[in-house]
Amino acid sequence: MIVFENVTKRYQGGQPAVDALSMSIDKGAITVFVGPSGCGKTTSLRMINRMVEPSSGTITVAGRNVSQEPAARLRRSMGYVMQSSGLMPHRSVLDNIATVPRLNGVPKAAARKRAAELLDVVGLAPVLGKRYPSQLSGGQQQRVGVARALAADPPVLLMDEPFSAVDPVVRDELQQELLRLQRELAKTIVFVTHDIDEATVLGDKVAVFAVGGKLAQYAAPEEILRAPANDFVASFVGRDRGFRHLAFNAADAVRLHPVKMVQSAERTVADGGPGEWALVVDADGRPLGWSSPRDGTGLVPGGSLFHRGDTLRRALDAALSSPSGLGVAVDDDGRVAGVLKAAEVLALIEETRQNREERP
Amino acid sequence: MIVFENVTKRYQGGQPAVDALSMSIDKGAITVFVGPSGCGKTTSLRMINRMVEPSSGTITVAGRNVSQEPAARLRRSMGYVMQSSGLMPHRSVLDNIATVPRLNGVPKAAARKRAAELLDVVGLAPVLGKRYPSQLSGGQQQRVGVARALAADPPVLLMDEPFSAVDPVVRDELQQELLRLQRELAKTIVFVTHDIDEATVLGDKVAVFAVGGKLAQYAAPEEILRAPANDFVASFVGRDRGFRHLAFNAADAVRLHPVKMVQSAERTVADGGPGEWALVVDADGRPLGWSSPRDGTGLVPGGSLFHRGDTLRRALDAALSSPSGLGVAVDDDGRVAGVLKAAEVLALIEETRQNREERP
Amino acid sequence: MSNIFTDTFAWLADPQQWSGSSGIAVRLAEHLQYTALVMLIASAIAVPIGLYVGHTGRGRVAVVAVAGALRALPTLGLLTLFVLLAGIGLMPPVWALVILTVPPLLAGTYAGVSSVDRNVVDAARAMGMTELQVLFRAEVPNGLQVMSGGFRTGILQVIATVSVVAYINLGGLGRYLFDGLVLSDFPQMLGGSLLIAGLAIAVDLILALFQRLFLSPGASAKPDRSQPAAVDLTDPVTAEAVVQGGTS
Amino acid sequence: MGWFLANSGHVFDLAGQHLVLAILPMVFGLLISIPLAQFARQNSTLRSVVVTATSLLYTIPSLALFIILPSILATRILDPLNVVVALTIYAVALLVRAALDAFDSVDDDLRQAAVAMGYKPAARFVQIDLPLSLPVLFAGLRVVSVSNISLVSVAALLGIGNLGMLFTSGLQRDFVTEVVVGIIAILVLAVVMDAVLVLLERLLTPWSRASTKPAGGASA
Amino acid sequence: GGASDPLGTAPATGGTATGSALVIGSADFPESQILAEVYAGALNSAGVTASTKPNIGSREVYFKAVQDGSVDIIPDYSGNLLLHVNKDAAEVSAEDIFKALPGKLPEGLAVLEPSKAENKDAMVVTKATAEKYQLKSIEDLAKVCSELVVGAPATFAERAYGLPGLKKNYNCVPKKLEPFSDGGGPLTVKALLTDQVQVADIYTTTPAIADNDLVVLPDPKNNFIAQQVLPLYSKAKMTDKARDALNNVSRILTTEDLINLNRAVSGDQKQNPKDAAAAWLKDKGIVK
Ligand SMILES: Nc1ncnc2c1ncn2[C@@H]1O[C@H](COP(=O)(O)OP(=O)(O)OP(=O)(O)O)[C@@H](O)[C@H]1O
Ligand SMILES: Nc1ncnc2c1ncn2[C@@H]1O[C@H](COP(=O)(O)OP(=O)(O)OP(=O)(O)O)[C@@H](O)[C@H]1O
Ligand SMILES: C[N+](C)(C)CC(=O)O
Ligand SMILES: [Mg+2]
Ligand SMILES: [Mg+2]
Repeated sequence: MIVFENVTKRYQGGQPAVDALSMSIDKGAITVFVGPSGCGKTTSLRMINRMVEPSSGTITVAGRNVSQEPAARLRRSMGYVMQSSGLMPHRSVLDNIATVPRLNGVPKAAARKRAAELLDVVGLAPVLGKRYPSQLSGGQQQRVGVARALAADPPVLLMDEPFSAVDPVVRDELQQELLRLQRELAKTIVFVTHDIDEATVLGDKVAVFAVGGKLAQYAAPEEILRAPANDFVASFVGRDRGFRHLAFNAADAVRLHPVKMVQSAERTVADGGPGEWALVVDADGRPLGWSSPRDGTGLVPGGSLFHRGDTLRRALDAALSSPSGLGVAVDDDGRVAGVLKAAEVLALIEETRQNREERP
Repeated sequence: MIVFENVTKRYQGGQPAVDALSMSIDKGAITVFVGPSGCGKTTSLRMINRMVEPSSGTITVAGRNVSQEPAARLRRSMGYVMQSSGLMPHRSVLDNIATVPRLNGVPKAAARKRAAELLDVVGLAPVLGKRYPSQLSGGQQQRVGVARALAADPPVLLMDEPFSAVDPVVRDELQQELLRLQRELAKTIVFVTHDIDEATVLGDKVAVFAVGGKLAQYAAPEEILRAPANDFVASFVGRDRGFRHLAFNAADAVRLHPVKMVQSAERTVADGGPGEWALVVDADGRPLGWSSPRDGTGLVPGGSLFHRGDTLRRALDAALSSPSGLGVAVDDDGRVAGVLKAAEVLALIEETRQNREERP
Repeated sequence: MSNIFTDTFAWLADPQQWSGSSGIAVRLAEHLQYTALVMLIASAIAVPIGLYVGHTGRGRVAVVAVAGALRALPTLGLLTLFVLLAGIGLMPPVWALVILTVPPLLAGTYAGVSSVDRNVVDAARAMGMTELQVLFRAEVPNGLQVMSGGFRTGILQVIATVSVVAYINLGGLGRYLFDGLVLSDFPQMLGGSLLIAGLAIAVDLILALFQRLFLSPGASAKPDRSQPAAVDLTDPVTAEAVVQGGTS
Repeated sequence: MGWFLANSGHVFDLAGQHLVLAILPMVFGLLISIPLAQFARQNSTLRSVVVTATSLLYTIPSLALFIILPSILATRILDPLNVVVALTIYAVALLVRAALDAFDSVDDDLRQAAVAMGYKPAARFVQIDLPLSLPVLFAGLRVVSVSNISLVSVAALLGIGNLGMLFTSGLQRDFVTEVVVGIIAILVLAVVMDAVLVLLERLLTPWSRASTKPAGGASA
Repeated sequence: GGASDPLGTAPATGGTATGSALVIGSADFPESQILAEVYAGALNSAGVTASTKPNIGSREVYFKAVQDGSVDIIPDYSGNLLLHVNKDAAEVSAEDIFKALPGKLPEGLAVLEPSKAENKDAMVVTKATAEKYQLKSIEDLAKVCSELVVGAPATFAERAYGLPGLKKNYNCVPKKLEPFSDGGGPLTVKALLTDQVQVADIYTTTPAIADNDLVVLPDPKNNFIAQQVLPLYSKAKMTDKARDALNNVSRILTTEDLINLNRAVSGDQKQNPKDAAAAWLKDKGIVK
């Protein structure tokens, strides 16, 4: 839907910030630009809405050359979210969200109404609408930024490191929220980040840029982790890519075994007799920890939990982090569904690999 | 060496920022304070050199109550490094490093000479000594900050998120550099971070703080990953702790298998005949990629490499990330030493776990 | 009307105007003397207070209020008041000018010290500097840029306002304005004005030069400011805006 | 006090004239400085030229300006317009700098965000840059207000009606009370003007009073 | 000139000759202000609307103000007025001066009848100085002139009766001229009393002369020519009614009146000029 054709950008008299970029960005998908600092991600993104004009080459959006469109109108047809939320401090949250509709001539009342709906869409309480941006937390501000970008219902969303200034926990939340939104809205999203984790979590496709504005690899994240096109990509993708790649494989096929369970209230010194680990659960069957085979009283903290529907990555981590070597799987209510064994997860991984090998 | 006894700090009329903290920090080791924002890490650190005075309780360093020492002298006996390097913008790099010796009355020439040595110790080129801090990159500034803290050769080093403002690649470098330095200098280092990864990489011991200034767990990083004391610690430590924990087990015992190798120059279409993966290497025996069992020409990118002396974490990742399922192990010169198999690594992991179980 | 300007230049070029007990040279010297005296006294008052308040943060509100009130006092009124109370002489006008000059010096000193990155101050303290060392080795050298801005504003105001002081019976270049005024001698007034403006510019250029020579290039490196003015004459607002902005 | 009560009409009269002479230049100064500053922002050369030139204006002694202006403006010597123009020049000298600082104080990210949302330059200036620069602009305006109110009194030396006349007359009559009343009246005017400006700023920038602390996470 | 007044703080000065209000200006010293108030009070009482515009400045300034229509009438002093319009005037006596004036005044300006009241510049010394140097008249100054500092308005340096006149008539070149901007007011007196200046140019109607026992040095060579108070006006707006009212004032006003008025305004009473003028007008029956 968005096509770069041999696009080069050279800021006054320097090396190219973007060098002969040709790529085609899919409609209705999230495409992530990732790469080290200064590699031209922002420049590439901003050429799409003409915040930066290319030195040469053309960019088309839905078949129309952007350089032919009036800049202001073009921009209003694309949502834009950036790192610092860029909210107008002098306008209430609702008015911030209503900005582009207002610029498009939508009456104030209608624009506000739409803004209130969007507040809900991005998961913010209606009361926040009357606040000023400075009265929101960083994460809330970013949500407002997203809502504002969505306000005019643009087909394209440009996002420049929108979540990089918030803390890791909130970042996770925002990423999940974005994925949820995208399932509903199916926008064409171009997302810039320098965090390869974020890129692989969010991207339907990932474009890895190398310094000097060159496109080093452009592929599905799974492929980038599994088969980095060259050393640069491999080193950028980092050391844990074996684990991370597992995140692209569902663990539905993993076998769950029954496990000896004791209710916390019913425990006695004798419980979990010698030689066997027992899972200590609460009255609702939620895991609390392990009872060691040699000590019936102490509660050994459990490992990470595997939720139904999680990936192989989670499955393996659950097994590896468990003191008993048995990963605890829970259902949607957090109740123990069984345990999984590392060796079986590994077998599944190997199977997946061989399947891939067969149809390369 | 540094002992907190029932230390509480309450800023004017608020909740305690640090609540009844009692802990003992080992001499010659790196102790990391980690925890979410606002949990009192900085406050605890700054009470050690009296930048903050406790509301109650005592802190002793090498047996002496800090509140009995003149603040300025106490501070000169401890190096201090913080997030923003805090370098004096109006002084050259050398003069910055020489600050504390100069305060201690060391003649200018001698202090400069020492500063120049330290520049080398922290891995900076001598020419940088004449620059002003604003002329250095963020990472270089942090190195200067460390050099400055080391200048008077203090037994104690206090570091408050010293690497959190630099980008991930530089941060890695700085962490390795710090570990290298510490091997040589064996200072008593108290290091604050909110990044659990950094904490586990650097800390001989890690203190996890919970909001409200409470010490949630204080243990070796390996133990914190394996057995978080409670849900707060477990959730703070994050999901990947199964993998991360593997980083604390050496993989020396892992078995290396021979592998079919072809020199890149000698490859023919027939190579790596059907059904077998072959490792493509260069003239020196360094791995280049894999040759697939069904296609003798293409070069399939390899996975991450396992270096001799690496941990189980690296070993498993090497196996999991390899397209052939065989992790490539290399020696110190980067030459192929053999391949390792995921199942065997897993067996080793299980063995380690059981050993731990036997001597809890 | 057009010949006002040629007359002015004739007046300025006339060597006779330059010599003698009421010549330009003497007037210039007087003007500088008053300025120096005023700056000396005002600095002696404002700088210590500014340093104290900037360093400790104590009394900030009081200082802002007092500086604001002093600024609102009309120099002409003070001048008349002091002369009526104390009689003619050197000091009454000088005190009026001191009151005019204290606010920018105070604001500049205070703003200079408090403009220094708190992290730098914190680091200085953490390295074991005593409070005085923190002030004079970290805060003052790095705040000097802003402080000298206040100083330059002050000195410009004094140079320009010494002329008003001639209203009583002091000398200085202001005499040309008053003598010219009562006589409707426009070339003399214009010439006097040009001399005063020229003096102000010259003094400011010299101060700018000093600033460049004696300020650490590290401390003055302001990578974010697009570009400083070629002749950074005066910065009356910024320093004060820092102070005033804090109150509202 | 007695003298003030007996002559309060006269004093209020002068105060009124004083206020007009002080306020008009501020208004004109703003009207000139804002476009000038915006113009000067185009590039750094232009900026330093404008800043330097306006700073030079500030070095002209006020008295000299009051006197010289009639021959330049072709006004009569007693015309208050001379004072208004002179003080406008000083106001511009201070306000151009303040306006530049004010525009600089607007976060560039915000400008970028506005451009990205499709604002055209004029709309952006009026709806984004201008309101957001108000706090710094007002700081400058408050300095100008105090400085102008004090400077107006110099115009009394030329017989232009304002509170400064209490100084000249007090001097000639050896009358301290009159001078003190003049000083206090000017002080009061300055304080009142400052209060008005602070109030105006509050009215115009309601957001800046909003607490910056996120009050309780209300996110779903 | 000619720019219209955009502020409305100055009284209207529109060109119509009839019925419009008159503006009485004054110089920058109290006596002139009192006289302006006296004129205005008398005019208003006679049914001519008049307002005042005090404190315009020195003659150079207010003369222009009358010329350019900023004010319509201003109280002036005959001798100095003549010297202002004719630098080389040789007239000395009151009559000669008044006769010479109309011919020298520029187009559009005129003067009315002078009053008996006179206020001239005078060389004043303290009693102590007079005794020390045995000063009886200005002639005696000549011998010691070069040791003495003269306090006077800055204009004294240029005026015909000032330094040039002292030199020409008495061969006196003082050591220094100390300029004062209060028109022979309190500062000048203070300077004289504290010996910062030894001779001062003080107006003869200044009450401080008597109050401080100062000595006015006689002027045998008539360096200080006659200075009768008289209205200078712009013909454009003068009416018969106004002329009569002003002439009536001039007929009544004496030098003694001036001294008393000055004392009321600048002495301990600190009456404002308008009140002092009103009291006098009432006293003389000009205003009922
Ligand atoms: N306005 C500009 N003028 C000149 N050079 C610029 C400008 N903007 C960016 N550059 C340069 O172009 C290159 C690419 O910059 P860009 O901002 O696109 O990188 P990025 O990948 O977004 O980096 P980051 O991760 O740090 O945001 C850099 O070398 C940068 O210095
Ligand atoms: N000078 C101070 N005055 C008042 N409260 C303070 C002060 N410094 C810190 N606090 C409060 O004390 C608590 C602990 O702060 P501290 O800076 O020690 O946390 P931290 O763990 O270092 O957080 P971060 O990771 O954000 O640096 C916080 O609630 C903070 O708001
Ligand atoms: C020129 N200033 C306005 C600074 C001062 C003055 O002449 O009164
Ligand atoms: Mg970028
Ligand atoms: Mg902290």
